[in-house]
Amino acid sequence: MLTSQSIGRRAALRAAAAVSVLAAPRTLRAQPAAIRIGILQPVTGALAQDGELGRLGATLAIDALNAAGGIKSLGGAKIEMVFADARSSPEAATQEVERLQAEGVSAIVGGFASPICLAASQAASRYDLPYIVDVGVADSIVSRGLTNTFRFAPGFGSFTSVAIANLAALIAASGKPVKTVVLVHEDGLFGAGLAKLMNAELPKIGLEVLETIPHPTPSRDMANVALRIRALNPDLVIPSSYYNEFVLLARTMQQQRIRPKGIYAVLNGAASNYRFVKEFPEAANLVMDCNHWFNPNNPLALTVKKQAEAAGKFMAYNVPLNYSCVGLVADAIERAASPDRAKIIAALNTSTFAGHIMPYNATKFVGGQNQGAIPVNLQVQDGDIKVIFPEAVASAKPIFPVPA
Amino acid sequence: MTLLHVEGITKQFGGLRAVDNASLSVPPGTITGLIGPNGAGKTTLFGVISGFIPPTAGRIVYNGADITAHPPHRRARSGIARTFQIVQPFAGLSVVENIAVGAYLRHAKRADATRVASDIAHRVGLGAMLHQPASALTVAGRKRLELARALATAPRLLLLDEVLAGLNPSEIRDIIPIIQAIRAEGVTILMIEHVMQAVMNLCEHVYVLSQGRMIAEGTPQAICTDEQVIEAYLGHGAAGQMQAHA
Amino acid sequence: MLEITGLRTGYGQTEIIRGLDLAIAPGQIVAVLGANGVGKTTLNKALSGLLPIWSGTIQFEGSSLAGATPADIVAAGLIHVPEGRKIFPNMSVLENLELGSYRRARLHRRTNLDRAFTIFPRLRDRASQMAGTLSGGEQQMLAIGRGLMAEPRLLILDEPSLGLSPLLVEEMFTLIRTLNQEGLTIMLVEQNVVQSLDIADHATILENGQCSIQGPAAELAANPALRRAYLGL
Amino acid sequence: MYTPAIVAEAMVNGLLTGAVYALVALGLTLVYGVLHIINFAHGALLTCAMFAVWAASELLGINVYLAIPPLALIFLALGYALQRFVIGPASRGDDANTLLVTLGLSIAIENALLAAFKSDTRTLSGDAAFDVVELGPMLLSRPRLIGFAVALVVALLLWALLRRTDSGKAIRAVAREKMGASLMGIDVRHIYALTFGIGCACLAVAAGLLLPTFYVTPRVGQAFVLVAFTIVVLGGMGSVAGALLGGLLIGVVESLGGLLLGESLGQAGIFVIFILVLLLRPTGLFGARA
Amino acid sequence: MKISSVIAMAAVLLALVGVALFGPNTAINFLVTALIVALAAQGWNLLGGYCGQFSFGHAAFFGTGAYVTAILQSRYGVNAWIGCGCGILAGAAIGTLIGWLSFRAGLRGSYFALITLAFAEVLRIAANAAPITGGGTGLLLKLDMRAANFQFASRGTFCLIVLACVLAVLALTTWIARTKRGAEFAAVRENEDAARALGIDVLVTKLRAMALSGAITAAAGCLYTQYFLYLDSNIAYGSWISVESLLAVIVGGIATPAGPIIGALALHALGEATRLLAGRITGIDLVLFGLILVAATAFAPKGLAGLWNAAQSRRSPRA
Repeated sequence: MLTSQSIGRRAALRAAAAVSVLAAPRTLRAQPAAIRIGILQPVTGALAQDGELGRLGATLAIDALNAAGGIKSLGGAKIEMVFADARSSPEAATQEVERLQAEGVSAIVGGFASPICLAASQAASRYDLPYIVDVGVADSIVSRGLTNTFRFAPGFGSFTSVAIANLAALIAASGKPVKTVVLVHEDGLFGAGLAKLMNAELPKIGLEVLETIPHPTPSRDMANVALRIRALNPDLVIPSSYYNEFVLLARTMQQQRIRPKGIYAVLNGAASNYRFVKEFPEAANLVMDCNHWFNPNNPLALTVKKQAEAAGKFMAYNVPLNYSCVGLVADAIERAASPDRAKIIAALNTSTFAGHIMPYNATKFVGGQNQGAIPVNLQVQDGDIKVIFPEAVASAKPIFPVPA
Repeated sequence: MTLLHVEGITKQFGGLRAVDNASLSVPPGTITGLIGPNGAGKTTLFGVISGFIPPTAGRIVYNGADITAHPPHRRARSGIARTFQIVQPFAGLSVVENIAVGAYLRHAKRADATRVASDIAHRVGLGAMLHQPASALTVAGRKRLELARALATAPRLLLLDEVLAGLNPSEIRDIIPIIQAIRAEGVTILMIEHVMQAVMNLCEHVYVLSQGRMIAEGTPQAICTDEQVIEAYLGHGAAGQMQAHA
Repeated sequence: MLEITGLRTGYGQTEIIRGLDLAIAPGQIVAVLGANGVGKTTLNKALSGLLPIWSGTIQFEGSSLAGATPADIVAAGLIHVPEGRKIFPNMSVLENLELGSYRRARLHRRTNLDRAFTIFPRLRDRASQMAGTLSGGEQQMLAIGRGLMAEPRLLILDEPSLGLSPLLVEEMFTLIRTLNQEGLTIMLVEQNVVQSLDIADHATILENGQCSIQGPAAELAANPALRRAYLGL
Repeated sequence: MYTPAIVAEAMVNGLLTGAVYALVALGLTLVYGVLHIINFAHGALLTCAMFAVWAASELLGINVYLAIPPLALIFLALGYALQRFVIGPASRGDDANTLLVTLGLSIAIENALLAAFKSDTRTLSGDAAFDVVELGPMLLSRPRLIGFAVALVVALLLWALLRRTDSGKAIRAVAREKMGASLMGIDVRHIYALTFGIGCACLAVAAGLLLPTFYVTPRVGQAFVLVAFTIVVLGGMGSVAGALLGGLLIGVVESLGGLLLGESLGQAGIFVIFILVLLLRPTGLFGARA
Repeated sequence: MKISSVIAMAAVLLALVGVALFGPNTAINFLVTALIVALAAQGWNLLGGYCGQFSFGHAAFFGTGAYVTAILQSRYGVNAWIGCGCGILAGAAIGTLIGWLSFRAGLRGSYFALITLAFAEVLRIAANAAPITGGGTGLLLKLDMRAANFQFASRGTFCLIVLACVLAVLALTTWIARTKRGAEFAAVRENEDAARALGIDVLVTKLRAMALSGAITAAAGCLYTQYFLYLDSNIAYGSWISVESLLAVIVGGIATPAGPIIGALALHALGEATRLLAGRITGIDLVLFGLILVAATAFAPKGLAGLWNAAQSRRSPRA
């Protein structure tokens, strides 16, 4: 009898489930219209790796927001992602912005590369469509006076000043004389711009730039760059390149036994990348980077990290940045209590969002730039990426100079 | 008085002396022939006269002026037109368009050039094929086209490189009066020809080139009985045998 | 050995050979004569498979050559020494000769090389010289020697005397006669009428893509039509 | 500012790289010399070969250098089939058509690789690739030394093939005298396809030599093919020896240019050389004047 | 021209204007991009199709037009319309210069194609390094939507302007093909020696074609700049535009006035279609693209225009 009873209970459960399934459409119908948010990422072409990570961050954020009940001020409206592939080119991005506009999104998040962000935010501004830049660091993105464009993360200017300040602190703390620097940068948008700023700023903290070495992307060979570094024998090497080239450079330096007192990267594509750390632990060890990074002390950030790893990806900065940017938009819509673009823009302008997973203060936008954004310094230690600055969120002490 | 004077032209290709100190004169209003066995250097000499091949030595005087350094298109503008032994039609163009390219040299307007082109096409017997693509023409048709295109530039001196080769006797019979008519209009002609029958009929004066050298000149009749010429054509010992048979 | 009936062929749309008949018996030298542009070279190209046959038949030793590739024809033993020699200027004399036996008689390469060098001692002296640097006469020897390397059953010689000095022409014709006396069948395509008729058994005059006069060489030499065909007299 | 030792090391590095460049150029020049076509799919085929090497090494676990001989054979067959059944028939001997067909193939191959492998960068795992050999004050990369040696050996083998075998002689014969070759019973289409195949086999070898110190992405071939064009033009189009010398020269120029002028301008230097050679001496530095 | 062709062209034109006036922005955006490529391709067609000189480096002209326009505006405050005019002139100038250097050196066929490729690459590397082009940072034009500024609030207006440019070049090409200059182009394309013998200065003729081709393709670059308001060295001098302008012509029909337009529209439509069909697997669309190019060369050497003509003449065999 026990068996039949349990069967009976199971059947009852099944019936109940059926009822709830039948009832579901009614609940759905009662729900308010979903809010559509455009996620623009380059998932094909040269930047596909980064674009996929950005998409992952946005997806995780939207899932979390919807699971938490959607936009409450709009009666629990769900957030719907409209994905657009920027195909690694500004032109394609512009085209996709048009499509997102046609699909009636309330805001766009993403872009990743500065050229894409520049072109896409400009295209969106024709429609006063709020555009949240996830990564693009070029300062011109927010200095053009576009009222629709907001950048959550820090820009070039902020990165260089923080990177230099932290470097000065690092050198002071080490107590060792560090005088000479070689800059190695990719000759595209971000590397060249950064090198220019560094060249102006580094002498102010008493560092002599021995040489600025640009290289194209892709580069076939880093042997010459390494040779020049060897010839110059600087105390410090500051590289800013994309992933492939920095990996080539780091490995070539390792091979050529070039051991400066430190490799202090700024916004480098590889220096704070788990893949590099995992695949070439020796070359990566003790490399420092000033970059975007999540707050290692934020439990939500650690959850997101686990989720990303469960999805088979590394937790690069794209994930938490997009996660946070989507949260920022959702918060603005929540406060605007409307899918209306002008109201969302107004809400963003007065935003004091603190529910992100970056080591930032609450947001405060001035001219579209988040004043609360802070670059962090990282160092590869023991096969992991540790935050070494600012001290408030640091997870490890810097090791500098590199022990011989 | 000569229209064209070729003075001591030599052309060396690597180790090969294709033309060796050759000279000739073409008086205005005449048809002059240039004959010689295969590989004698006739076409090379033509190339030098029309400016396509720079000579190693010697000079070309046309209408009293030294034109040795002039590029081909400049010679064409000053009235020297040539045909090619290996016909060079503009294969992608129609017959009338081909000829019009020549006519544009003297007529800037499309309507004029086309009218001239179509007139000339009729004169050389291509009237029925005006709008056919040049690539669809037979060998005879292409030879006529070569001739028509050169004529369309309104030349004073016409250089004909074997316009009869590859034609059958009736085709040759058709074309000879056309050439005579061209001369009658005052165009001076220098022609390379293999078909001796035509040379005999057309030319007042003939030059014979063999192995790059001028070996004889004179009236066609005189040339035909010249021992050196017969040997050059029929081979060593031919003259003697011919004499024996005759 | 070779029998051509009603052959028509040409380039693109243009017919050059317009119904040609020709037969060659084993052991003969047959001279094919004619002025420039009558279709001699076109005929040779059709015979060696470089041009498709439009209509008519070519039988070589009893089998048809319709649709045969140049390689097939070489393999069958019909070797064509082309006008203008077409030797490989970037290769040594020895390599040129070796390639003569690329398709046929490869196993006899060594013996045939010796034979070629015996026939043309001058080639032996220049075995390692680049063929492009040879004189015209030497190049012609090389072309024939290369043809002989394939142990031809029938050898087509296209204008072998072209561009040679009179002395060399003499030498060339003597050589052709010698080769024939050693048993080689030869089709000799020439402009040099008198000397060709001197050594040929049989001759044919090509005019306008057809054979206008055919017959034993000695008869043709006396035929006034010959002189007319050439000089238009 | 640079010690002689460093300049010397840059030169040696250039020579080592140049030998592999030469191998890439060898295939291109051979195809040009014989078929008189410019193969715009050369870069894509190189990428293809590099992925093949990567797959053999990372997926099948075969040692890179052991993978080279079988891959060379596979690419020989692939190239043969490509010329015989695709490029030859589709272009019908017309220059412009060849250009379009090879361009189309290059687009198709590159993007098929993109679809199959995504745009991720792939490198060979393991640090063996970064072994060095100490030579006096110089630290030379072991894989590059191997690459240099193998490239020279392959060039030598190719030279022997062209000089010593009937097929090789037939290739040289077809290059200069197509009709004469036909009349010797050489099947020109076969020789064309064989030449193309050999060109592809060279690429497979080059891929195996490049990969240990480099990475592969679906567009990586482009980075090499322009250099290869420069080498081919420099050495004289169609000249095997020219390609070898040109490769070594370009390797050194690039390396010294990179050292003294910076990487970006060093690359521009290659194109400037390319343009100057085309304008001033289109037959190449080592070719005979036309 | 046959009636059916005229009707077909009028219908296409009407459809294009309809899209520009009433279509959704996505469609207009598609059309603008396709038409800019069509314009660049029209430039290629004049040189490659009509004059027979295959270039692999039309990016050199496109980029020069684009950069001159952008630099004059962003650095020197020159009016956008004037900037575009200068861009077009600069395209003609660079075309003449490259042509003068290469043709005087006697480069033809593959050699010419290679040297144009090299010139475009040198320009790309130089633009990436020079400060005036903004180096790798690129140039951004200020969004300022006024007609006086060659920027329009409505994408449709811009679309109509591009369409007008394309039609103007179509008319120009058709006209040139019927003049002495056109005959000279054709003669040089078909046979340089014969052209010379007929009194044509081949070098001058080729330079004319280069200048005109350069100007037209540069105009495409100017329009691109005005539309996207952003430029970097890879957009301006990247090989994509060299390849696309060549492909559009080949696919559409070489040396036909409408070929580049048909080709560019067809290629972009094909691109969109394959992207839809192939879903999000990157590259599959371009694989198809490449294979279609091979097939087109093998089976339709005269392009879509050739197919259309063949179909027309099949229908009316006596024409």
